Amino acid sequence: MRFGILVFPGSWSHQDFRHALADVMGFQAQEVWHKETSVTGHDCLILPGGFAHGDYLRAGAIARFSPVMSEVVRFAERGGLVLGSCNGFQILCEAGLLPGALLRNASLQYRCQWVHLRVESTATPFTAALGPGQVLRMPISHGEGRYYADPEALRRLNGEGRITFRYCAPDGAPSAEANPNGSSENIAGVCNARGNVLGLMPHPERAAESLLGSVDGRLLFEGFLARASR
Amino acid sequence: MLQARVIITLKRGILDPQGDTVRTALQSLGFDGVADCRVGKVILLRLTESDRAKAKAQVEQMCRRLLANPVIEDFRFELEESP
Amino acid sequence: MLQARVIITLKRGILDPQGDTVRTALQSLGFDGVADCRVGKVILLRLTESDRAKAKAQVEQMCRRLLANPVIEDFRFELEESP
Amino acid sequence: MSRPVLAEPRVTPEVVAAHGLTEEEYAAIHGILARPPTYTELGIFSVMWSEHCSYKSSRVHLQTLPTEGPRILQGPGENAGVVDIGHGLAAVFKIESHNHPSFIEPYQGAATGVGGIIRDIFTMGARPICLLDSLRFGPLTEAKNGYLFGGVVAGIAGYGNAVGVPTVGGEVAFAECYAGNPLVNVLCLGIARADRIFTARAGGLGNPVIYVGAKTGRDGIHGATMASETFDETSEERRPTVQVGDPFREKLLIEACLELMETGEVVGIQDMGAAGLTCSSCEMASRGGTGIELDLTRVPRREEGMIPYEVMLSESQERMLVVVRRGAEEAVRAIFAKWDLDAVVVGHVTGDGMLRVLEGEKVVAEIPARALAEGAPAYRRPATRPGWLDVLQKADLSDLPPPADWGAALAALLASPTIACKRDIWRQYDHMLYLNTIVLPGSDAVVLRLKGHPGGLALAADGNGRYCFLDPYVGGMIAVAEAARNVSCAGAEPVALTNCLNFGDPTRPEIMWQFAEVVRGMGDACRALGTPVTGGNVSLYNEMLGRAIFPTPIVGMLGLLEHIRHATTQWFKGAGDLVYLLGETHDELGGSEYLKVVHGREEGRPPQLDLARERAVQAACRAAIRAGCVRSAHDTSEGGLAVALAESCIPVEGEPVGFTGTLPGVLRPEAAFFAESQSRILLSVRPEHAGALEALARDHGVPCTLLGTTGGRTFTLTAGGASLQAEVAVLAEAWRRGLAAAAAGNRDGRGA
Ligand SMILES: Nc1ncnc2c1ncn2[C@@H]1O[C@H](COP(=O)(O)OP(=O)(O)O)[C@@H](O)[C@H]1O
Ligand SMILES: [Mg+2]
Repeated sequence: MRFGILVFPGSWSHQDFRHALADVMGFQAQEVWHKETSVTGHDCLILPGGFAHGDYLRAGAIARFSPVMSEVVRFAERGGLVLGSCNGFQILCEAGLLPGALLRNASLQYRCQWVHLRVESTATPFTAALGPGQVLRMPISHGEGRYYADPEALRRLNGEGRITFRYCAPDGAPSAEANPNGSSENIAGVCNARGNVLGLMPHPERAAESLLGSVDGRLLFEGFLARASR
Repeated sequence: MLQARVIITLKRGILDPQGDTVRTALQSLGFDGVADCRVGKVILLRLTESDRAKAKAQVEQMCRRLLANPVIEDFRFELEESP
Repeated sequence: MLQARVIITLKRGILDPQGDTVRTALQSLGFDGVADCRVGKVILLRLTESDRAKAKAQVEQMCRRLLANPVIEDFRFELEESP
Repeated sequence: MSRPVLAEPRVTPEVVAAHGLTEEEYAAIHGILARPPTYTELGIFSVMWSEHCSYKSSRVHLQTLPTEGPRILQGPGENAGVVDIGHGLAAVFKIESHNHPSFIEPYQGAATGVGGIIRDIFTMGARPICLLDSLRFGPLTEAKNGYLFGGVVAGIAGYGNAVGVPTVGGEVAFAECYAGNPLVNVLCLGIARADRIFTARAGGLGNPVIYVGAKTGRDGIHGATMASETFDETSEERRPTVQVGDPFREKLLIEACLELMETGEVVGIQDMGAAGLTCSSCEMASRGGTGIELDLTRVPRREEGMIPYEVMLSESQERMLVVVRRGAEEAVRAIFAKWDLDAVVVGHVTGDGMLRVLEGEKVVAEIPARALAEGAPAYRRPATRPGWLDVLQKADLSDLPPPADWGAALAALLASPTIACKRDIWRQYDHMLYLNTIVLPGSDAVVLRLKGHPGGLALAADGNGRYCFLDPYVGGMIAVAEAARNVSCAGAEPVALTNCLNFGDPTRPEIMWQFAEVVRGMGDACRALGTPVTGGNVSLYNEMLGRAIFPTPIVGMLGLLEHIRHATTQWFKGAGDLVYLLGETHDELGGSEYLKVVHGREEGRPPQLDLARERAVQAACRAAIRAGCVRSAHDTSEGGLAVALAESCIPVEGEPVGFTGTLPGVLRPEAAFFAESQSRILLSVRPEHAGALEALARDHGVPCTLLGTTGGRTFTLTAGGASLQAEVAVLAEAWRRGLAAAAAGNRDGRGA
């Protein structure tokens, strides 16, 4: 399994993803500069966290026009695996690969903290090995993570099982207090219709070593990889 | 020189916590005559194009492609002689 | 109902990194007719006051006391009939 | 669009005075040049000889601080200090203040402070990996202070988060004296290869001097130097402006500079901080024993009609000056182009020792670089102990009315903003990026693991202004001792420190005395604890309407962990552990938080400090941690023993753990509970390790008292015939919500 980790000007989680994927989990992982025009040689593309182009105007708005992004779209259309975390999620929404948008946190403040996530759907390879209702613990770190989609889109997402994660209390209840940013329906992550593109605000790469407090982030990668290598 | 004044606001129905916060803050300063408050962005563009119709078409395109996100935002703009 | 449209922009001479970045982004999308770009805030206030002169005085005060930071920002506003 | 070139104003005695230069200083400048300076030259001298750049009032005192040690690779004098941390790695760190800009515009003032200190670190070839912030504000009950506090924290978050350097810790305190003059000190630490440190030295005749980063505008040109009568119709436009930070550009600058350093072509590099192009060019030349010639027409500009004076003095952010080997110009340009940054050759290195500034063909300034960088006068200003100190120190604290309920007094202390949990602050900061933070903010010191190193670093920032106000010598010692103690509690050995000295107007003898005493105290503590000073920053003139802030030294302590398994936090780990106190409690309530919060008094003598005891207590704590018998370690500081015990009971999140115990002895209860006696550390251990701990303490000659046991839902501490009792849940609520409660109802406007 070969990971390509996109690097935009202003990205900052790419090193962390590389560490988690390569040094901790033992996969191949390579950085892909945003001006590249090819993404061949990778099985899964990661769009990492950060402030691409300073997140000026809107988070992800400028990054989605980076030269590499048209290749990412093509890669996704062919069924390639794409995961966007944090800023990467914002970019995927701006690029239209995922529905909805991410607005400024309801608190109007940046939030860096641990959250609990309930696995809502196993319709994407990233969660296929997890149980529905399973609770994961991971950090978030963002100022614009309030997920919004219009009521019609939300209905569709719910109906098609495309809401992948919801913020929840440690016991799995998606309460208002457990919602760190005011997201609609506590949504923390969604996937596309085909299930090969996943976006989430939390940082799985920050939950890959017990030294850092959780290894739940590894489950997103190790699950489907185990299947893929069978 | 022409200047476009683009105003981008959150669509109606989307929670605008910033607007609410400003309204509350105004209230606590004694300004209680504010029934509603919304906060948006203004983008001022000085254009090299001097033909109004062409400038209008250009700015419209800029808004659609980059400046506003149709999922969450509305935009409108005016052209004026740049100061 | 009256609505005030307050426009707050960075003072001239103050660096506007956001405006510069948006201009560069527009350029790389092929919009090369933008000589300058500044990004500011717009605040829409629906007022219960119906007397224009009084409303104007109120909004002026709101801007000075809260909405704009005189150290780095300029403001101006217009009153219009609220939609 | 070319503007007529403006004639430079004549240099008159008024203009000299407006530049803050004395007659003697002007005469010295005249002597150095052997002619009167031009207006541009006057401007250049005025900034380089300003207090901020020249340390003219503080230098004679700073020279007394110890700066050497086996681990020190670079002491004061470069952009940041460098410490050898083993395994081929070096820690590069420094602290800096941005007090005055943050008062004028809290968000941007704090943001640009963060940007500036980060540049100091990557200039040395290190990748910045963390920030700590030390903040002081007036009481949150005042709207204006709430506005400043909110703006500063948002500014640090806004810049630090976007630039991708996690803010992993800090400290904040509130007191009236900071209302008109908040303090914003930010520390940055980076990691470099120990054999590849870069310095700010210009070498190699003819080597190009390259300007990289943002364009130059009229940002931050010193207000006082812009006497209005010397300007024309454009003067409105020339007004000194607040600097706005651009963290995105800074991020690109970090990456581009680190990439450039990999090429081996860099000879010297320095950021453009205070006094911008002036400071960076003359310091590089002076340190390199060379000269630099600049052509200002090549400097990228953001605004029109800037005169040489303005270009040289501008403090526009996110700019660097680099000297590279001749012939490497193209390679430099290519790297910066990749990151969408400008890199422009603006001059070259010369052999004549002069800073020569040209505007095209015309020479607008020509000054010996060394005279600018190192030739500023050094003053031993008069220092006098103020008479009012006796009155304060002699305050009678022997007969304090006891509170109705000791438990309620403890809850009030825990809820006071200076002591309350600071989660509301740090959760606005990304504090996990780079996957190093293994002890998150909230404990005595933050602990970072280092990839490629078996151990890690512990960092803490500390400084109690009230102690320094009541006894600057003791306060100076305590600032160092407490920062070191925090690091020791985390399981690390304190190895070096950086410091930021925030004081009032140094031309007032009592302020100068405070300064001299604090520095003397710090120096003694540094020597006793073996922690040399690797650098720092001095911020003077922190006054509002003639009222100075408390003398406030902030110490940023670096600790080294041999192995990350030694990383220790302050929280009790469960029920049934024994809690010990290392050190002794005395009847020392002077300058305490208890006296302030419960009795509204800020007087008395601060707690005394025995440096030998301090050293032994910290060594014993570290030895116990290394021996594997410590479950938690927490030092006692503001609020004394009761607060420290309660803090150990209450994690930032999750269920608190109760405690029941007794402090034996004859002290009156308020002293037993709340005295802030120094050199004390609380350790919790499993019962089976009690013997080992007691033996270890004996070996170190340190008093070690069993206080009690963890567990249950209540907090009970008895001493001096009184009993302090409370539900831990109630204490937890007070501590966790204290800051928010104090700031509530306080978000209206700028409070102006
Ligand atoms: N302004 C701040 N920014 C980030 N962390 C902070 C800030 N203020 C306090 N903290 C964190 O809160 C904890 C307690 O700080 P403090 O009360 O100063 O501890 P101590 O009394 O042991 O020195 C520390 O972990 C510190 O890093
Ligand atoms: Mg402590």
